[in-house]
Amino acid sequence: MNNKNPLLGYGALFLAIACLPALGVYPIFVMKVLCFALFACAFNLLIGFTGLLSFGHAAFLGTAAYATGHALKVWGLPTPLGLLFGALAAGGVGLVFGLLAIRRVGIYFSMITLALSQMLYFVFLQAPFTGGEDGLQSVPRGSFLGLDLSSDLTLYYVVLAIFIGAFWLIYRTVHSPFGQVLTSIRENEARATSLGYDTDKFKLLAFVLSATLAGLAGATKTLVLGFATLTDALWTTSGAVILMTLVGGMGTLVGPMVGALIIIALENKIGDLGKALADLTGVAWFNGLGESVSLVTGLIFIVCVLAFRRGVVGEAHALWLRLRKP
Amino acid sequence: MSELILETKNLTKEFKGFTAVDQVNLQVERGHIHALLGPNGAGKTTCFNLLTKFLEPTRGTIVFNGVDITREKSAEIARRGVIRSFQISAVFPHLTVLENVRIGLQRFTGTSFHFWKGLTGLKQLDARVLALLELVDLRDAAHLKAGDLPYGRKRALEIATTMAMEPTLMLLDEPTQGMGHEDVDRITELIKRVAEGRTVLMVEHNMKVVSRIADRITVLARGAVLAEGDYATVSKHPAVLEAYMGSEAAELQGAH
Amino acid sequence: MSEVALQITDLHAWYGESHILHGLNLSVKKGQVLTLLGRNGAGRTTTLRAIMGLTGRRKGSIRVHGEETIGMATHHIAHLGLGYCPEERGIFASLTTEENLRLPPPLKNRRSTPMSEADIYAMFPNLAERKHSPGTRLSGGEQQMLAVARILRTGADILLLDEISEGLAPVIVQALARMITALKARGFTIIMVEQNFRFAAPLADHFIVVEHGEVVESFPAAELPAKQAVLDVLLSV
Amino acid sequence: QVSGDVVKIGFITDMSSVYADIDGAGGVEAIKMAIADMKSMAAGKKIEFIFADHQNKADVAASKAREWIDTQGLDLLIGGTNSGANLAMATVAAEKKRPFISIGAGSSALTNDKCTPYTVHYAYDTVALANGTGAAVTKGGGKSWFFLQADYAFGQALQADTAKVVAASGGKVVGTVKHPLNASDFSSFLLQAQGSGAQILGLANAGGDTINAIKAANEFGVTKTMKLAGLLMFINDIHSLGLKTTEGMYLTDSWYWNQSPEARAWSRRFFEKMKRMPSSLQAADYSAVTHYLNAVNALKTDDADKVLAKMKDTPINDFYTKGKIRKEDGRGVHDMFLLQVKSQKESVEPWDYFKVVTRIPGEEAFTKLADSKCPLVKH
Amino acid sequence: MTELFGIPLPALLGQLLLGLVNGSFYAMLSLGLAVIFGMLGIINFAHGALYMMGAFLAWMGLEYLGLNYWVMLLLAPLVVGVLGILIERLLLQWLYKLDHIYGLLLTFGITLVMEGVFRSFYGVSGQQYSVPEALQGATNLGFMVLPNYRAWVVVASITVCLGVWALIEKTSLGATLRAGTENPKLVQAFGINVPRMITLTYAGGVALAAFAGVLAAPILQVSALMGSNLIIVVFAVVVIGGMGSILGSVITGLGLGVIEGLTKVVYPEASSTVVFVVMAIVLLLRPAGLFGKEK
Ligand SMILES: Nc1ncnc2c1ncn2[C@@H]1O[C@H](COP(=O)(O)OP(=O)(O)OP(=O)(O)O)[C@@H](O)[C@H]1O
Ligand SMILES: Nc1ncnc2c1ncn2[C@@H]1O[C@H](COP(=O)(O)OP(=O)(O)OP(=O)(O)O)[C@@H](O)[C@H]1O
Ligand SMILES: [Mg+2]
Ligand SMILES: [Mg+2]
Repeated sequence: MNNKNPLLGYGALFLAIACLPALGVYPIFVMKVLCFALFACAFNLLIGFTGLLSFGHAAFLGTAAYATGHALKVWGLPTPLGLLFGALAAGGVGLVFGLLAIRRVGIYFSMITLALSQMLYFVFLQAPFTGGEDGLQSVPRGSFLGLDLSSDLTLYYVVLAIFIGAFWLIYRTVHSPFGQVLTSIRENEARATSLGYDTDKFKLLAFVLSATLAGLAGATKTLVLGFATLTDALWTTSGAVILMTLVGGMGTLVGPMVGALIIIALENKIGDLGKALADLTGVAWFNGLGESVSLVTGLIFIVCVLAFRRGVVGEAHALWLRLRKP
Repeated sequence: MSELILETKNLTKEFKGFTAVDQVNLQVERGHIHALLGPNGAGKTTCFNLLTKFLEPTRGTIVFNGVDITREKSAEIARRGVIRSFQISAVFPHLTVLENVRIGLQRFTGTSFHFWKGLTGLKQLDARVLALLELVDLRDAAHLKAGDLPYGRKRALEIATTMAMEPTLMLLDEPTQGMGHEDVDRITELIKRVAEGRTVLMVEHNMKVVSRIADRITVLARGAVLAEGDYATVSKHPAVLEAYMGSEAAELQGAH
Repeated sequence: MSEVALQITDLHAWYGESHILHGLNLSVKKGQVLTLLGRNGAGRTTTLRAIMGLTGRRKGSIRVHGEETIGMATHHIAHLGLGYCPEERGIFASLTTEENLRLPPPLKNRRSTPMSEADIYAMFPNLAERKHSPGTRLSGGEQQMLAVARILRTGADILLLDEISEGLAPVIVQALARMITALKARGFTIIMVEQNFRFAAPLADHFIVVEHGEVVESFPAAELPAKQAVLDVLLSV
Repeated sequence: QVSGDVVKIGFITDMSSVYADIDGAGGVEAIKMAIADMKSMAAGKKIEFIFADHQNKADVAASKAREWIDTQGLDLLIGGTNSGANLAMATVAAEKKRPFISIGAGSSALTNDKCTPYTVHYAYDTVALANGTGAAVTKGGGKSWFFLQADYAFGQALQADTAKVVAASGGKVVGTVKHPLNASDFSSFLLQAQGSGAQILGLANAGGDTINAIKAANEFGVTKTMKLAGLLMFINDIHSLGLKTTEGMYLTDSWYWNQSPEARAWSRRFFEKMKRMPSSLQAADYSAVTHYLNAVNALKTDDADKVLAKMKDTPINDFYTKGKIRKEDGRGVHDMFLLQVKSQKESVEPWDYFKVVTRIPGEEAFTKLADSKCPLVKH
Repeated sequence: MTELFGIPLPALLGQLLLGLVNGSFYAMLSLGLAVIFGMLGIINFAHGALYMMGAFLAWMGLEYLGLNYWVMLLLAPLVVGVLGILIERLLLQWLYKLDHIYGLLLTFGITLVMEGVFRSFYGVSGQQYSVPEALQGATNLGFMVLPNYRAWVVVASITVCLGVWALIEKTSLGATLRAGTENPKLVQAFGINVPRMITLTYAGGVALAAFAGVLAAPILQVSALMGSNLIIVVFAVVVIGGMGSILGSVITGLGLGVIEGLTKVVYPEASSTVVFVVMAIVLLLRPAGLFGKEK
């Protein structure tokens, strides 16, 4: 309500992202960040607007990654159909998970989604079409509505367009009649029920939507990187997406994007950072920082939970409000 | 028997061997304001929870408008027009006062699952919402966050939301609890007014309110019905005096 | 007998955001029985809970045997000699009657002689019979007895009793009344919240009427007949 | 002649996870030694070396490779452990037309059905391991086999390849039990193996699974009735398990530090730096980089196609091996060794773990061109 | 010979016994989780990491200090217990008022840090720890050869589980703990230091994990990642058992070990998934778990 037109802000943000390759930023890196940002946004749709913490979202990323990979590589489906197939497959898995998990809330929900995704992980590990440990390699990019995607730059804009489209859908969902009911369920489920809303159905739809969008992220990621691997479906990936959302700010629209950027950049650059720190401080231990991604990630987790529960964007927003007040 | 809008038969709820509601046969007449009284822990709120299926009855049946609703889910019962309020105030704290009421009205638009639609459709409801808020004197607070309201005002908001649903049967759990004197009077009047053409079942400890608006009273004690009748009958009932009103008959006279 | 056991000055208390007590004052002398009267929701239970440090935020002063307890942790407050019997009785479902009875540990600063288990079972024969059944399987009255009995064997000398006559059959209420008289004779200080005026009236040394979190009337038992009219207005249920 | 006026070598391997010991930091050191031995110059230009940890994630490996080629002008990509990561890197390298030498990957697919003109598979593959252990052990009298197989693509390939060889050498497979990846408990599977009455227990798994299986085999006394054959094992696994538990086991490897005076000499140098003896992969890292730099020096260019052609033309002849890189599919072909773990008594110095049982000629060990499914091979 | 599922009965019996060994670990770990969840309302994700630490402490004790298995079997749980006290006092205690989810997230972070630390010092390929002298060798039971150490694991863990169960269900400490779970504020009003009790409960729960870790050290490779693979299965066990039920978690742990063991014989490919399949079925039929209470 404070921002006169939030859409204008998002427009500027996307325009800036569109200009990045021209400024010499490595497009594949940005595309990867965009995919994870979409993944985090999808996850955030669930936690931020229903209060349900899924610890198994990697299952959807992985499902879609394999489904799209298989569709493009083995069936030779056109790229847009492949992406759609991946997203829908993830949505289907989401429906099954949701039916099982949605009846429980809080911590039970988290553990059940975690366990279900682990089950799916073992299925992927053994199923012939996933290529097991080797993953599904060399997925062709094909063309998108006549655009040849073999050029990184063309792909870049297609990915950006997909991201914007999905982001728009999320924005829409949040600001829709459905979003209103979701918010009310999160705020006071008993009251929403007493007003005649079948809260389980709403939560299930939110869950399936979130799974489908997470799937779209996974499908796009397969297209960008050309393969789908078990990592996509591993529980640590579920942990990573939680971290992204937490770092960026749960329940804010931009937060997960910022979080994804921070975490991916950290994963990629932490080695360099360690080397720089070692040079600066003369402590040789920092050289090994690159091998200690999990340690650093863990510390960030702890600090965020204890001190920055609102995340970067949430804290910044709060600060801005405080500065504006007097 | 079509005069009865709600009827329970041997409604019972046990919690691990403890019987909170014990063979209650409640009969609520259409158009009545029916009060449910009883000492703390008598099972009043539990009764409400059973009627709205927030709890599963251990035994017994619930008949609403001639239909057996014992097996239905909470939301279904609400859609039949049985809307309740809560003893501990139940608002959506981070939504505005206006949005709080609109959530209720929204159900009738049939767009609640439409995640691709904007909010413009809902804005059409705002006029009605504001009119409702006017009734409980919350119009000026329409754009405040519900969570920021004082306790008594939250109760008023809750009643406004309940009313917005145009319920056939309204279940109010201690609607005036936690309110100042003026608010109590206003809410009492309000309940009386909105009760026209519908039925109200309310739990209330404030005898002033009960004596003023209740057509019929059921007194519960230890989960079972202790007495039933209009105020005059019930307030003289010896068991009621003993278990609920306190033993001093003089106090009751004072309430008139 | 004139030593002050408990002194409350300008007490404010909150549950979350709702401000319940608005500057409440009272004081109880050692060996006295004080009864808090008031309508439902006036804040009497909250007063007792605030003494134990069980509300949300508290402000003001609460002195127990001269010691300031605002800012003290609940378990330390208890050890100053307080025994609390909550309104909802607080019988533990997963504990047997006996375990419930034995749950509160002996207090460090014992100011009264604790009653032995045998004494307690003698006083409440029902409990002896049901020693091994789960706490919440007891009847409401038995649960009430258990809740009171529980705090008699810790050595507490200030008892906070919240509506202990609630929901009990008259016989038991009479037993409780006898018990309170007995406890008073043993030198216990008792603060009672009561709805049941007939129960409270003959027991109390002093009455206080609470309304909207403040004390609106305070008078000794002797003035009770004179105050009857005022009470009728204040307590008109 | 040299792109970017610098010869840039990149190494991507597991530096922090399950395969970190067999290549990892030791591999980095080996490559640094190779570069240092060239005085950090090739074709008159400086040699630069970068490395990264792929954490056993194929996507990390591929993105890193792509990023280096796109933004750093990488000239040679070396792939450390993990087949999935290597397959992913091979795809990227082929797309970007850069030479890619895979050292630590086991998957024979790299030069078989997934071969590319830019892939060189240098040290070993599962086919060679199967041919080594499977054939040699069977011929040595281990006629009946029971397999303990990790239930995913790698384990399947290893088991299938070995089983074929066992059958071809006159042995027979009496049973196979599949276990899940990272199955911490093997007792149940071993009980089944014990019940089979086979002579040889073939371990078609890797890393922690192999190690835990061997531990449990000892505990349950399986080693008393059966001989163990590790189908994919390295000296580091023996080191961490100890000779007491592994005594008498068979395994196949491309190299052993104590196999020749040259090998010993180089290994001593390595030991100075790493405080442990090199694995065959670390030796292969050194050998491969040296072979590449020799080609660059000879041609005075780092042009990918020319250098690759030169590398395939020049025989490899160093302390690591004597062999060649097969022109058609990029398969490094050289001798393999069937090793047997010494008993504690036989071991005379630290890291003295193996007896060489047989030398298996490269032509027998690796996939024959005639059997290759590599599209680049004209039949 | 009598057969079941096409397997000779003695062999099946052997497999059941082995399942029990694994079940022992599930039982000990899920017991600790259940106790901690019951008192703190926190899903202790770090349980796996603390189990790993127990195993590592056993190894380090022998390697650096020459302390044998039996000493470490006592010492490691103590050390981990003290660490638990620190974790609870410094980190967890700030979270009780918040949603349970934050406890899960925080302990997840702790897990990553602990694994990261051990990984950066010891790598991941694992350390070797031998079976203590006294328990080496195996006993022929007729239908199978059971290593003495495995038998010890079953005995030790069942003893400990029953001990903990008795302590909690049969003593006044247990009564106090149970009361504290039901209504902490009232218990505090009786003069019991509930916060300290909570701290000690956490310490006790994680000490149990460390004990399991020491028991596991001689069987498995002691490595930084040994806990993270196990913990998810244990979570499933806890969900199946119904959270918070002490006896439920022990029985479910042992039972699932046996079921898993059977699966390894009948259809080994599914042995890593069977626990999750059981979980899905149980959730469909009894959303609160086998021993859980419906809310
Ligand atoms: N979920 C539950 N589990 C166990 N016991 C319960 C549960 N809900 C209510 N009870 C018990 O049932 C009894 C009736 O409770 P209820 O809330 O219906 O009382 P009430 O009549 O509404 O009292 P009040 O006037 O205090 O609101 C109480 O003793 C209460 O402790
Ligand atoms: N946990 C709580 N959170 C918020 N408000 C509360 C809470 N407990 C009590 N209140 C409110 O505080 C006010 C005073 O309550 P209190 O229980 O002290 O009343 P009382 O005088 O003891 O009346 P009763 O006869 O109901 O026991 C009431 O308005 C009540 O609704
Ligand atoms: Mg109630
Ligand atoms: Mg009260």
